[in-house]
Amino acid sequence: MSKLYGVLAEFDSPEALLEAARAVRARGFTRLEACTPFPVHGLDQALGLGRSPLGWFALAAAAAGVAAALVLQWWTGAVDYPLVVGGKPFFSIWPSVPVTFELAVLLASFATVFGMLALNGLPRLYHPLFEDDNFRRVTDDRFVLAVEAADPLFHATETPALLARLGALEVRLLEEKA
Amino acid sequence: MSLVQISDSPPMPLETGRRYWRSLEELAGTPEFRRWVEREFPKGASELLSSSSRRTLLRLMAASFGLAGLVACRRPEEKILPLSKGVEHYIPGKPLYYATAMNLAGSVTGLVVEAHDGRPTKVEGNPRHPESLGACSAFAQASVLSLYDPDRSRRVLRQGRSSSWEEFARFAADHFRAELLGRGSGLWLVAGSQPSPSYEAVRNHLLARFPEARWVEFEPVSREAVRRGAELAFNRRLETLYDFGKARVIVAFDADFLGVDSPGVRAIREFSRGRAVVSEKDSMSRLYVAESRFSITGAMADHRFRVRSSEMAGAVEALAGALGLMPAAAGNYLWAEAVARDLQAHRGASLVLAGPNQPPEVHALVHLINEALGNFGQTVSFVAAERAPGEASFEELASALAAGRVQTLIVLDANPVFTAPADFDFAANFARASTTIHLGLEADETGSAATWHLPQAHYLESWGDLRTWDGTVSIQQPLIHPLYDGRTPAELLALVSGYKDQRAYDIVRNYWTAQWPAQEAERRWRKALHDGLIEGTSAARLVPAVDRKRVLAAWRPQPPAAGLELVFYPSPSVWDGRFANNGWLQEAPEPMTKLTWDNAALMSPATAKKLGVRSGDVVLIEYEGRSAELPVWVLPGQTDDSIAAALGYGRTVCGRVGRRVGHNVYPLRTSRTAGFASGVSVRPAGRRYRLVSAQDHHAMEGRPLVREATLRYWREHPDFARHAVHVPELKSLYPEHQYTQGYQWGMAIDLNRCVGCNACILACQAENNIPIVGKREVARGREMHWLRVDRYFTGDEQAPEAVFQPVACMHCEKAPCENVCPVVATVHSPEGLNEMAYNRCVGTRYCSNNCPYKVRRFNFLDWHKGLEESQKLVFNPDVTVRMRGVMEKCTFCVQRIEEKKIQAKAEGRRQLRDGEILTACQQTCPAEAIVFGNINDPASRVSQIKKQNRNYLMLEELNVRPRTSYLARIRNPNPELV
Amino acid sequence: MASIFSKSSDTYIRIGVLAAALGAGAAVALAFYLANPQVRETGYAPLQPVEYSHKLHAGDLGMDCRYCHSSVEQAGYAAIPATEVCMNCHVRVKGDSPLLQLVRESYATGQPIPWVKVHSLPDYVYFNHQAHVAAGVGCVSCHGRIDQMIVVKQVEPLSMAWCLDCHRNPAPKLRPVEQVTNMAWQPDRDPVEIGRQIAETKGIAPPVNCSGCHR
Amino acid sequence: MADLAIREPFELHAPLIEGRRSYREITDDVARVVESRPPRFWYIALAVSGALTLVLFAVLTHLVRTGIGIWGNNQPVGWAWDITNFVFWIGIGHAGTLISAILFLFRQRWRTSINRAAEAMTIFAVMCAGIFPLLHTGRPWRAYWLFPVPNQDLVLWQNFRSPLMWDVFAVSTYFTVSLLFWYVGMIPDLATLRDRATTRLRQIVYGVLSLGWRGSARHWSHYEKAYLILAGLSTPLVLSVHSIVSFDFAVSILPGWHATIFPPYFVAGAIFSGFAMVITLMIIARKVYRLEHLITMTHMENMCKILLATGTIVGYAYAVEFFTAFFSGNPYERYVFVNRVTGPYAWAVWTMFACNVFAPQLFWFKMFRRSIPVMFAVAIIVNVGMWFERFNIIVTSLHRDFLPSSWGHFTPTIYDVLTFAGSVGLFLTLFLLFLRFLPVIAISEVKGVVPSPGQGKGGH
Repeated sequence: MSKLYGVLAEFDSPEALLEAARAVRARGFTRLEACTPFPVHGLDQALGLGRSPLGWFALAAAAAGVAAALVLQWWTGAVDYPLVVGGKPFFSIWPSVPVTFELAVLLASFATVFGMLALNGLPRLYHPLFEDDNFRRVTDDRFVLAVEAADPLFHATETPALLARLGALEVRLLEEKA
Repeated sequence: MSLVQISDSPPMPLETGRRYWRSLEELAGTPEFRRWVEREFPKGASELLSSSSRRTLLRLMAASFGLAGLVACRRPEEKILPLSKGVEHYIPGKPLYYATAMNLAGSVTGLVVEAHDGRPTKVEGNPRHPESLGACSAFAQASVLSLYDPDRSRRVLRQGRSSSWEEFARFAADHFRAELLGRGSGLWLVAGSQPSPSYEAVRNHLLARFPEARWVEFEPVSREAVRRGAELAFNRRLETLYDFGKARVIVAFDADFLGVDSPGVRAIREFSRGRAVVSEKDSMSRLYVAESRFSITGAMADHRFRVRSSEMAGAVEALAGALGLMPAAAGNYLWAEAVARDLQAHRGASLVLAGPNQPPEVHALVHLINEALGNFGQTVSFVAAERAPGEASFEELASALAAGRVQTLIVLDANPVFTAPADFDFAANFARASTTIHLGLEADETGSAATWHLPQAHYLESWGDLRTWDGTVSIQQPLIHPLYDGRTPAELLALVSGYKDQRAYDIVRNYWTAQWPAQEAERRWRKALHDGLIEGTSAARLVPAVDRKRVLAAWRPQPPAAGLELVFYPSPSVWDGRFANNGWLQEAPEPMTKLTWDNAALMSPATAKKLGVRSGDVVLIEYEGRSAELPVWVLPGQTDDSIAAALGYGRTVCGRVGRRVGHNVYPLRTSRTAGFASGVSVRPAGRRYRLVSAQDHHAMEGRPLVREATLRYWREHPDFARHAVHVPELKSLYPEHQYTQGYQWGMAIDLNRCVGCNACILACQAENNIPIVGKREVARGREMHWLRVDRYFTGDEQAPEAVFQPVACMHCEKAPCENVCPVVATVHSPEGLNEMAYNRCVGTRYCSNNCPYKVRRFNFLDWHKGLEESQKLVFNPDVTVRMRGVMEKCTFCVQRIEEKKIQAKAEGRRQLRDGEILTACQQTCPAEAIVFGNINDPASRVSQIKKQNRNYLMLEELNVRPRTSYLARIRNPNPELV
Repeated sequence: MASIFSKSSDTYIRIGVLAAALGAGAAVALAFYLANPQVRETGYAPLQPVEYSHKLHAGDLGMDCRYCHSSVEQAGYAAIPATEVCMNCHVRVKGDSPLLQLVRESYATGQPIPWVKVHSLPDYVYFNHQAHVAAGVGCVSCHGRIDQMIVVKQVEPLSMAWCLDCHRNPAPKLRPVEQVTNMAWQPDRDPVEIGRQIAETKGIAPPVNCSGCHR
Repeated sequence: MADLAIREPFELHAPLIEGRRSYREITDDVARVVESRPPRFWYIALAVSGALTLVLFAVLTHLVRTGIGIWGNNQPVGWAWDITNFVFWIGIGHAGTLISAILFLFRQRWRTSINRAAEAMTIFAVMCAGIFPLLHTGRPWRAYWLFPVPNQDLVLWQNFRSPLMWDVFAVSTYFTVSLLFWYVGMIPDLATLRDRATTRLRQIVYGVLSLGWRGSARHWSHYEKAYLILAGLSTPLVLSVHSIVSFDFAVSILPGWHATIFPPYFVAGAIFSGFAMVITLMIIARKVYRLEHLITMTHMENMCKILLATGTIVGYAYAVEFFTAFFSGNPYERYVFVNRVTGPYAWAVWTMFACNVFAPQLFWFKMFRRSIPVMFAVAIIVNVGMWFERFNIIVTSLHRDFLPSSWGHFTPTIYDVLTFAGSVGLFLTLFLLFLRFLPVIAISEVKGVVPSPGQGKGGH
């Protein structure tokens, strides 16, 4: 027993997809998914996506890195087992700079990458869209706009028709396995 | 009698190495186990297993923890084997010190030897002994290694087949019957020089029993020429003694009295005391040296005249002439007049001497000069030296052998087959004697050719007594039971002559107690053992008169010899060859050339140019139809047309260390040319040979490393040493670390006293378990000496001066090595030591790269691989044996510092006494050039010395604040000659 | 053809990742536990060739440690006694006990008794009994209640960290020298206070730098 | 901001991709490389480099069992080929991240065809570099002491004043970040390979690696942000890494090492050597896999320009080094530089000058910039020269420092040679495997720069 996931519209150029997306959005559809082989400028605005908060993630992580590095170098060198090395102070900021910087960059990078994956809900090996046989061309030369059945304005016959009107090469309903 | 007991009881290490895993009892130390160990620890467990005997398996465990994960049940089981019966005076783990004495070619040095759990590990000088005065030579320092040498002769050999002392005893009982030997004609004994009263008593007993037996004292390198010179001058046999301390002006003709002429150390100590200066107001002695070979004595000279040995007589004659002692023109020795005036100005406080390689006539003339200068009884004195009854010369022995008149030949502690003058063809004739008996430390060239070879006891295994040059007798007591069943020469003679006492202990004890009143005997004996010498044995000093006519009559003015001359000298490393199997000495750089593991034909740049050769070219040297090949080493300062070659190399029947090391020059040395041979022919052999010098570069490149000045200049510029380099005001980014609490260790090295004799290097090696690496690795620049003596040439290449500079870790207060170590394996102690924690080191070598003095040493390979058990016994248990892959360096002998601190605490003292701690190098330094102590105590000697105006820091401008400072060298040239 | 991965595959993957993470964490924890000297080193109690009971001698009979371990005050090692020392008493006491067979043989033949070492340190560590006894560190501090052990057992890790604890703060472990061998010392006053006074008077400042113990 | 990748570069004249290629064609061009059987060349190359890699492992085993002594290192030359190789490889490892990050920030769209391979190269080079700091230690089994892991019985920590500790952090961070950067960049292309996959195995492998990428607008939005941040982080990182490597020398007191110019000098050198290596590899790759229309002459020419620029900077750095040495008036410093050009290792120094300063000057001329053979030759020469640069800095400075008494000489052993050759083998092996199994060119990025079928110009 399978239920309807939504309707897929295929386009062959970023421009066509972009216009369709704008039009559909203008009609008030909200549960939309647009998939493209490469980033298409303006698509996120067209679909009304917010700006990515990743920058803040990275900043926080970098700060944590700085703190961790400084504490590590100060505590190990000046607190836990202070040893006289070359007559130098047990802790000083100057020699601590490189390690501090590196640790900041490291943690920031981790935050960025794993943050990105998390925000994108990846890894997610299964997705209803993958059920569609032609969908795999989306990583090649196809531009797909999907309207989910869960969208309040969705209509099993009119929505496909609408998309066809918007210049889709092909419009299909997609069943989702339960 | 504790000392006896100890010496007779075998060495008993506290804990021994039977080891196995608790979970695998039955595997106990089996080969399988060892193989498993090798597998388990890729770094090669061999190095782990090759640490000092008592501390082995824990390393293994450390490794297994590090590598194979941590499982408690793999805890190894170690055994502790306590003595079954206690031993008096012996506390396990506490070293014991015994006084004894060492004899090298008749030169006797009194020693104090440190023993750990029955193993002698370190030799020091005996301060009470007149020849030692607390110092000792490189040879003495290295002698402990020879003791444990696994290549030493281990058993009695008969015709090269294994035999036993019992068998020899049976043979001797039969062979030395009066019926057989009669009055002993045909019995010859040839022995290395061993001035020992009890031994002589046994010898005389034997000679009395066999009146016609002949006794030959043979040393390839001896002072015989000096004695013969005295004989010529005084009509009697005398030993000549010099006092270099009293002498204000010294003139040495081919006399390397600081070096190989006197294997002892008294000369250096006296001389350096005569040179000691504190302030520019002080005066110091002046040294003139006329020599062919550039010796360390020449390096210390204020004036060095390059004179060929074969023309030395002319130089002496010129001086005598200048002194008006004989009608002789100064000739081309323009300096003679000035030197004569200087000598005249110091009558009774001057000293003229000639080297033992000069003929008796020269020595006689020198005696005449000294007498004329009123030096007799002042700087020159004499003691009687009597011959053995029936003493014959080696030459007589040689001819008797050749004539087949020798039936039985006993060779005691000598190796004539290798060292005999070439013209005697000794090796060939040796076999003509029907029975040859050889007693020696190794089954050497002679031992392997003899009918009987008998293992000799090492001096550290022997009871005996030894007389030093001034007559003082020391008791020689063993520190360890003979490892290889060796016996002393006295014991052998006692055996073959049926002397009343057979054991060395009885021989020496009874000899002396017989001399003393019975009730005194015991006390005196104990005192002698304790002090290391017998009171009242020093001989009377004689001041005979020179028979002037005889001397001048004997004088033959030498015409300047044509062609090249070849000068023979004993190697400062292997002496006459007897130390060839001693790795420490082989690797010790020869002081002037810095060559290791080799001898060479030393020649001046000009001579090399003339011969068309350069260092490393092999030359064929021919003399009287005999020839030898030698690699060339160009040594600036050698006299032109004079080639010097060290004896003792090229041993063929020798242990693994010394076999075929270097080139044998004995084939060129005849009975008449023992000192030098003139008119040798030299031509390139067209081969090259790799000579390895521990120092590749010999100029200071204009860098103020060793700072020196003339006495006059110093007086005009008292602070010259400090101002030799401009040190700008040095600012630090950081607050200075304050080293003001408690002890602050520091060192000062007086370059004006150091003569570059290598004793410190060997002392350091023995104290700190420093491995040797062999010629190949030295060539790679991987020698491990913590302390090295840098030698630089200054002045022009033809007649350069040389300076020595001992360099060890400077313990910089701002140590650059510490900053760069990623794992804090080298850090600073509160007492200002630059510490090296081997067990923390991962071996990045960054510290060594960043050390401006390059004093750090890295274990590039496992230098202890394949050590035999006996060789491990020499290790100092107070110092970790370093494993492969870690850095090491001088620690200022921190083990000695800690020991003394613990001792002081135990005695309830809060403060150590100044001078209580001696570093190994300082303790043995014959020149007293090294002073160590607490620089935080303004009263300490080192602080006082560092206050002197000659005090300077090497590379001070780097602002690393070294704790070791140097005192600038002062030369005292004759104003007339500059 | 349909999706490469079934719907459930994501669940599997997430579970897998979670499990791996937990596993790794557990492994690290275990490693740390085993690496802990307290775990690794203590509790070693090998059987000795002679069934010698410290409890009997030091405990019940109240013999002083130094009667046998006589070198402890003069030397780095607290030497294992020579067989002679055992025989001093055992010629009279229990002269024929079968337990002492090996001891009597050793005394007769001079062959040492192969005691098994219990407290051992790496070869690059130079522990000195003399120094610690002179300072007033009780035997019990490192060896535990030997006087209650029939078979001697290692109770302290003898690790560098453990040594440093005391070297950094010696006072709690210091006692009057005459009390050093007293296993059950109970001072009337605060022991730390006593320790501090001893440290004062003797000027005890244990080294925490490398060459204090490594040479 | 999200469209940074597809903004027209100002100075770009020639089209980046030759011929009007459709998306499908681009996908095919790149995917073909991993989907079709590799050419014979690939097998031969892999055999050779694989053999060298085995040699490397053999030598390293021998090294760990026997000791550093098998190399020629000695006193005073405590570091020799080991650290030379380390700096050499780290240097090469700088081009990739530079291209990906810095050119990205500078809107250099031409980077798109080469960044993927360059990044791969970076990672492999850093892996080769990593071998040496680890195994040049005398006791590698103790090398974990270089990391601040809590230690229960030693209770000792690290010395963070030591440049070697900085190295540990810099290199490991650089490796990790480069790896992330590379992988993140590959996710969309892995998805492409997944969707084109014909066999189940490939589907699963690429499927897992691409983490279920669907190229949805949300994906792309976060993705581009992440990519931008990573680029922003990598830029200072890449500069810091070689600066820190240069601290190993600059922070010491050794004449010839103790120089403030080292950080910029090393970075320039790194970029220089890195680009030389990229050129070398690209020339081969584009030829073998017929990617000339994607990796065009324009790309090659641009890289030649960079080579020329950095080469000249390096030459300037050499000049400054000498000048400061003489201007300082420090006799030790002066001696080191006199010794460099006249001493026993003068030949190495002159080799370095010839290779690094003079050879690249050819690229002033367009004909050479556009001639593959010349380019290839110069690139190789520069690689050689840069190895010698490190050799000169390390060995000639060490072999004669303050005290003439301890001056020495370094002669490499066969094991020195084999270790280096082996590391080259490892590098090439990894690169060949990369060519075989991963998208050599950033497909999605390239698509972003070709004209869209929709209207005349691409992406817009």
